[in-house]
Amino acid sequence: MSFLEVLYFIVPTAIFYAAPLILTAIGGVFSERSGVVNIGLEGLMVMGAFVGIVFNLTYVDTFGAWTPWISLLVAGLAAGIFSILHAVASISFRADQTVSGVAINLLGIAIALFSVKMLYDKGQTDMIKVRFPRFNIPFLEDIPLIGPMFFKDVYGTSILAIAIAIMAWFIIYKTPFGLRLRAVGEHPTAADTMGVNVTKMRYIAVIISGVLGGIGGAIYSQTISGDFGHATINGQGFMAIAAMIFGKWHPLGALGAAIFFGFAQSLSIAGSSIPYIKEIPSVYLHILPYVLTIFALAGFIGKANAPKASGQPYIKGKR
Amino acid sequence: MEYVIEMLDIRKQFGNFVANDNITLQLRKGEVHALLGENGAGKSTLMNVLFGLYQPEAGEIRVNGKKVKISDPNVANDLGIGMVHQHFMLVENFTVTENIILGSEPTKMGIVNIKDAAKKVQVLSEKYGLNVDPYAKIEDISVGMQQRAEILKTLYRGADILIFDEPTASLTPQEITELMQIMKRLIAEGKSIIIITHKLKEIMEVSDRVTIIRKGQGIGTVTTAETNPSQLAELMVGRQVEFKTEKTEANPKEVIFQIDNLVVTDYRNIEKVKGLNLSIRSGEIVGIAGIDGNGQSELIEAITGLRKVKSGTVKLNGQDITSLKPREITESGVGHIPQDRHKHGLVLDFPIGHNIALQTYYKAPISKGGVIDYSKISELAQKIIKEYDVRSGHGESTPARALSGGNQQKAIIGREVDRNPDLLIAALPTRGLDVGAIEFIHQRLIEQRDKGKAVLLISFELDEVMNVSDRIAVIYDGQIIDTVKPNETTEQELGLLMAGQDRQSNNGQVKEGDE
Amino acid sequence: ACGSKDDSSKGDKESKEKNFSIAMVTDLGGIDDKSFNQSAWEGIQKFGKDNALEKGNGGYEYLASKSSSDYNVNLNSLVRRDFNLIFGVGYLMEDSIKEVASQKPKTNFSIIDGKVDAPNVASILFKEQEGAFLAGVAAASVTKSNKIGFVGGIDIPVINRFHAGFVEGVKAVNPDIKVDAVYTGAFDKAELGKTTANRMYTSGVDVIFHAAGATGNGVFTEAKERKTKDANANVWVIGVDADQYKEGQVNDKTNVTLTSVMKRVDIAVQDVAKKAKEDKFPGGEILTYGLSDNGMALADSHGAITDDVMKKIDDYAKQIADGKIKVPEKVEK
Amino acid sequence: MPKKLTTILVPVISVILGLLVGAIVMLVSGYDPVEGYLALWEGIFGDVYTLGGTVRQITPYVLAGLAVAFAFRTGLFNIGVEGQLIMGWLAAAYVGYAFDLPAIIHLPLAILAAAVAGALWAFIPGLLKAKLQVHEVIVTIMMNYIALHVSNAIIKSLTDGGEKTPAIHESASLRSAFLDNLTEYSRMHYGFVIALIMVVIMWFILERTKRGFELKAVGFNQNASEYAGMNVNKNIILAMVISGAFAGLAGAMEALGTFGNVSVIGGFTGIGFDGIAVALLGANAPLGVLLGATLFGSLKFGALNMPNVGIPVEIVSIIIALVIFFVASGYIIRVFLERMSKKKEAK
Ligand SMILES: Nc1ncnc2c1ncn2[C@@H]1O[C@H](COP(=O)(O)OP(=O)(O)OP(=O)(O)O)[C@@H](O)[C@H]1O
Ligand SMILES: Nc1ncnc2c1ncn2[C@@H]1O[C@H](COP(=O)(O)OP(=O)(O)OP(=O)(O)O)[C@@H](O)[C@H]1O
Ligand SMILES: [Mg+2]
Ligand SMILES: [Mg+2]
Repeated sequence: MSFLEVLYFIVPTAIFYAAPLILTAIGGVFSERSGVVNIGLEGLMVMGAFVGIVFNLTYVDTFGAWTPWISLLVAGLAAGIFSILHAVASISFRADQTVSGVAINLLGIAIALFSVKMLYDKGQTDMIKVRFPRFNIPFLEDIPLIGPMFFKDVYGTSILAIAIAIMAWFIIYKTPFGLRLRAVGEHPTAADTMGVNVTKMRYIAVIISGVLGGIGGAIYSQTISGDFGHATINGQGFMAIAAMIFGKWHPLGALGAAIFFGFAQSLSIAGSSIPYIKEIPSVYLHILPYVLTIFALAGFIGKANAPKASGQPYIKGKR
Repeated sequence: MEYVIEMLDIRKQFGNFVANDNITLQLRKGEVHALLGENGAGKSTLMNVLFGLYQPEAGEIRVNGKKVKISDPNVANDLGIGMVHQHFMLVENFTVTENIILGSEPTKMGIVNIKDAAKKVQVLSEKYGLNVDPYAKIEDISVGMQQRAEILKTLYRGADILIFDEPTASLTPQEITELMQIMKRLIAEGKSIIIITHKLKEIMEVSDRVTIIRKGQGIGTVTTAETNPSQLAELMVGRQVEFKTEKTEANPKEVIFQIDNLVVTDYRNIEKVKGLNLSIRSGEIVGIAGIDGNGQSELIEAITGLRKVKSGTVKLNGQDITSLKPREITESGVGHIPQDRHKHGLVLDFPIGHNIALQTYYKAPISKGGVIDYSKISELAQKIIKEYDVRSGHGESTPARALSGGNQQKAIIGREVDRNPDLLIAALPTRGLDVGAIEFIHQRLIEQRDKGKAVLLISFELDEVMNVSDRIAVIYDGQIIDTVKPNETTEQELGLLMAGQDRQSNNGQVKEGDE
Repeated sequence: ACGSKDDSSKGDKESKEKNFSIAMVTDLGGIDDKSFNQSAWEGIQKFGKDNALEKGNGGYEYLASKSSSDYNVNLNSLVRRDFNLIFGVGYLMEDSIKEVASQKPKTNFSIIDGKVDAPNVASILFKEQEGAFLAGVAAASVTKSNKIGFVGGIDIPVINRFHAGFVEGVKAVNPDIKVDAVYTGAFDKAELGKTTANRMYTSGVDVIFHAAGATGNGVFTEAKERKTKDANANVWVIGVDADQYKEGQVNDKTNVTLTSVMKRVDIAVQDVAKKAKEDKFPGGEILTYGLSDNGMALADSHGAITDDVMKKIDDYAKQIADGKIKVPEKVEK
Repeated sequence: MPKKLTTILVPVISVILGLLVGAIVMLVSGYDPVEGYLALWEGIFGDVYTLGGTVRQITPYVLAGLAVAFAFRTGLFNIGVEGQLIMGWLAAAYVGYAFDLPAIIHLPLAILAAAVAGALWAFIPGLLKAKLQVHEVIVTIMMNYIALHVSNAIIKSLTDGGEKTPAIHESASLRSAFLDNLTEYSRMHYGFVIALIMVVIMWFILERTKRGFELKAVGFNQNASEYAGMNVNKNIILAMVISGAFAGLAGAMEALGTFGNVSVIGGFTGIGFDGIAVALLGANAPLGVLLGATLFGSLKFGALNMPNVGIPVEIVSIIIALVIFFVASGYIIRVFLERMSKKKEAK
């Protein structure tokens, strides 16, 4: 591939690859900004991926081309409800949030696989028939250089992911809700004395993370794997956590980090077609995305501080 | 008489422990009402009840004569009650304005209207003479400004009754003066104030009446004009308290600690200590007086090895200890009571016993061949707990976090003094402590001196410096600009020196070292 | 599956003389991996039906493994449940079969895709390269761009055989075509399959053969998306192991699956089971299934491959089956 | 209610609750819970064979759990146990087959190699954390993937393109004919002894040594530790390295015990991630980890027997997840217990 071709390949691929991570990582941002560590993102994604596929398979005749979109909604809803478990445990029952998150991960995959077994008597579902189409954006695609990079082969889901990232930024940094959310994660007692309902804020935040994680999972399963099985979501949730931390708990940071992962991933794949690079043993290309991430972190990102109160249950009157 | 707040027979229990035992407090409109009591007497608890953070087990609260139930801070806000907490309730990475509007944000089409809010904050702060920058981040501003932001939080919500819980504990004298003026202005504007403070001088200066509580029980209310500090102290502690720490004349011997031309930079690489010279003799207490931010923290950190020295030397007993590792420095005979006991002084999640062993755990007799003998730690801890009267729920195994500030401080002092250091550095050793505890700690410092040790005391409180030191070195802009004897100077003179003015009137500047 | 316990165990004893029971243990892919586990299970079910067996003890059964440490346990479970012949699917189970077989000499075992030298183990191998060769022929005949791709999972001998055969087949038709081959390093990362396919199609490749398990799902997704966007796009996928026609379904009319290289594990399983039942269990033997015994085959192309190309393929198939063409197992560097 | 009793009661009640919900799930989906739990019981305690298998399953969980717990105790979150385990596995297998030594040297050497490999793999995130304040969670996640690919590549280059290494020599094996005969070839091996020793060692390090004191102090409060003359950076790195060594040993269990070699693998073993659950079940205390691993491993192993009566294993996965969930929510159980005992007192 020529340099331009490489670019035209890498950029859209990076964005595409990033979409599920962006949404899930932003879910994580909401949860952790409110002070609830959410290591259960993987489980929430699993739930979303599973529900998305099942809904798509079941209702494809009813909703036709709209099925994948409606599946996203339903998956978000389901994972949102599922995340209430984490909320109840870690907010009301004062559970260790990491433990509760681990339980969510284990529970998500167990429930999903068990249900697949019950529903289809199989270990994995069939392939969905109606997927998200990809399209070119008229006129914009003709802009030299930029057109082929950003406006060709566009996925609605990528637009959605970026839109949600911007929306999340807006909500977290511009609205009263966001101000309270951040306050609750930094200094819940202060927020409490100012009349902010810490418990309510945290519940909402965890549920948002469930919804977004679910949508992220459903995007993954509907755009990438096309079916659901035990290996469909395989570490994506942990990558999302990495993106969240990499992005310093900022929605646009998470967006950037997820796209960076996508970039590194597609770079390693593009590498297999570039002369000379092609000759390097493939293991170096396989580990490239992960090594790049570590370098990026060590090189320019450096210290990232989690929201101060994250991980601690809020108990009134405790200091 | 018109009361804006009446707390009648309030009882608050934590489990079986009674923190407030039928306490009554009545606040008149337009008065400054002081609440006085030892550490742990139950003052904060009482105020937290008033602010709706705790629910009392018994008693009633009336606001403007009407009985109310303050179920949470929102209700308190609505009733016009605002509180400035002992530990600030500020989100560190928010701006002043964001902290102020939190919970009742003005919006424009769903967006927080920061500009309007900031303007309002500006107007308010001008009205009450509270100098704040609405757009400054809390973590970047001084403690004084943080406190003014706290006050603005209550005013912004239209509070008429303001509660100040130990507002002066961490302020510099200048800031305290400012705060007193602010409070007077607030009263003039028709507000009423309850203030908790351990400093009797402040009570005498600013309050109209004082309510005293002792070990959870109300002792009574007195009118400030009809009382005096020693009576207040006696009411509070239940015995006579000496204010002027009793001490004999110092008997300094040879110089054992010497700093020459020390230059230290802060974390932003800006020089904060600029060629400082200082020497201390054995058997004397040198107090460093100065306004916060003139290089005190950097100086101590440099001496104790927590911060790199750029140039210059530090010598103890003739041995060069410049830029050694912290442990090498403590080993060479330095003891250090750190300025921030929570950040540096203690591992709050460790039992207090472990904390007492924090400087000695690694060597015999506690540690042998890399293995710790925990019974030796217990022995040491029990000894110090007894000697220094460290009070805690379950003795040495109580988590340090659960001790009151005064007791935490006593444990730290015990730990440092017990190692018998040649130089003891005490940085703000009495911050937030009641008069009894202060007395105790001052005596310990003097005891060290009398044993022939050198003591370096850093304090923002002139009283303390004047009382305890044998010699006062004034620090200004990273240098010791003058050294005076406490009995040969006045607070006014010290104040001027601290502001950077040389003693022109005195002929022959007493420079460091030429005594 | 759970009738009253006493009955079935009694039934076991009675029917033991008549019934020849078989079972299998899956590898981590699970029972319906659209690959060799599924195919093996189909073979077992077929054998069961043909011999009037029922699922469960004394009939036919499978146990799925969740982790590689489960293999031995599952094999042992089946031995304890008195199955006569137990299959282990996948090279990863080689060691487990070897171990359990030596401990349980009375039970017969068979390993698929692996070699175990023991009197009570029949090893089943496939000449993947032969089937892949035909796929190569098909690909080279269908391509318009003369660019062809291969997406492999992990770089291991089985996948190498697919790769080598495919390259040879392509070369046989048009020696100028270079196969763009990539090992993604994973069998379960659909996103890698999709991105790799995207890169290949973007660079002009029009036929991709995948031998990458669930990673290959991504290859299908990419091809289908391209076809959805542009009905005239010339993109094809060649499936692996089972007939992956269904995976290539774009809509009622269009399908991107050109054909699939079928590894007929089902046939091999039935073959070995039959022999065992007739007391001719090929213990200690290595059975290699290829084109000649229908162990490898191309799936129906549903018209995607024209008749004359089909003829060409059949021709090659014959030559290979007859041993006239020897397909290498490794790609020469 | 005495505190000790509650600490024991909470996990017990959690297990009961988990099993209860599991029974409901089975009932609702048409399975017989009694049959299911009998199969589970049989699968764990049925006979010497299953007992041996249960112990074998527990062994790596103990070590992985210790690895996670040790890091937690020192203020670090090591999600990289999985990768460290893989490297340990590889190292032990390599030493196991590549050298020909008397058992007395060979076995310890192979075990040591695993510990060192795991420790080295953890050294990188530790170093980055100490020197550059890079968040250890991301680095360890990345190191997991790198371990997977690197291990596969090394196996291939060691075996000339093969998919697994040769079997280790007898002299490096943890297996023994004695245990094989005793437990009817359950593959139980002497690794459990190592695991038990490590439980003691972790306890000893944390609760008895000077180093443990420092590691904990640094984990709680770096500033105070520095003030007290501890080397914060060194302790962070050391904490990570020790944690990694435990993880490497978990890999040795697989290499020298269960499998006797190492194969090219397509995905993670899962043991490292399960180690997080085990550590948290055990409240990050050495003895707790042992109990947590026992519970976790027993359920996991026993579950394998359920398909033999036609019940899907996923049920047990659900139960395990629920048990962890209830243990996490121990606060509410404690509150409930206190109320109960108060009521009793009132009477
Ligand atoms: N949340 C709580 N739980 C249990 N006991 C508490 C709690 N808060 C306070 N106490 C107890 O109540 C007593 C009073 O505490 P309080 O904080 O009111 O003291 P204070 O008078 O404000 O002391 P200080 O002058 O040091 O601020 C303490 O001795 C403590 O034992
Ligand atoms: N949530 C709590 N639980 C238990 N005890 C508490 C709690 N909050 C406060 N206390 C107790 O209150 C007592 C005094 O607390 P207080 O806050 O008044 O201390 P303090 O002297 O003001 O400390 P500092 O000056 O460091 O803030 C301590 O004995 C402490 O154990
Ligand atoms: Mg107080
Ligand atoms: Mg106090």
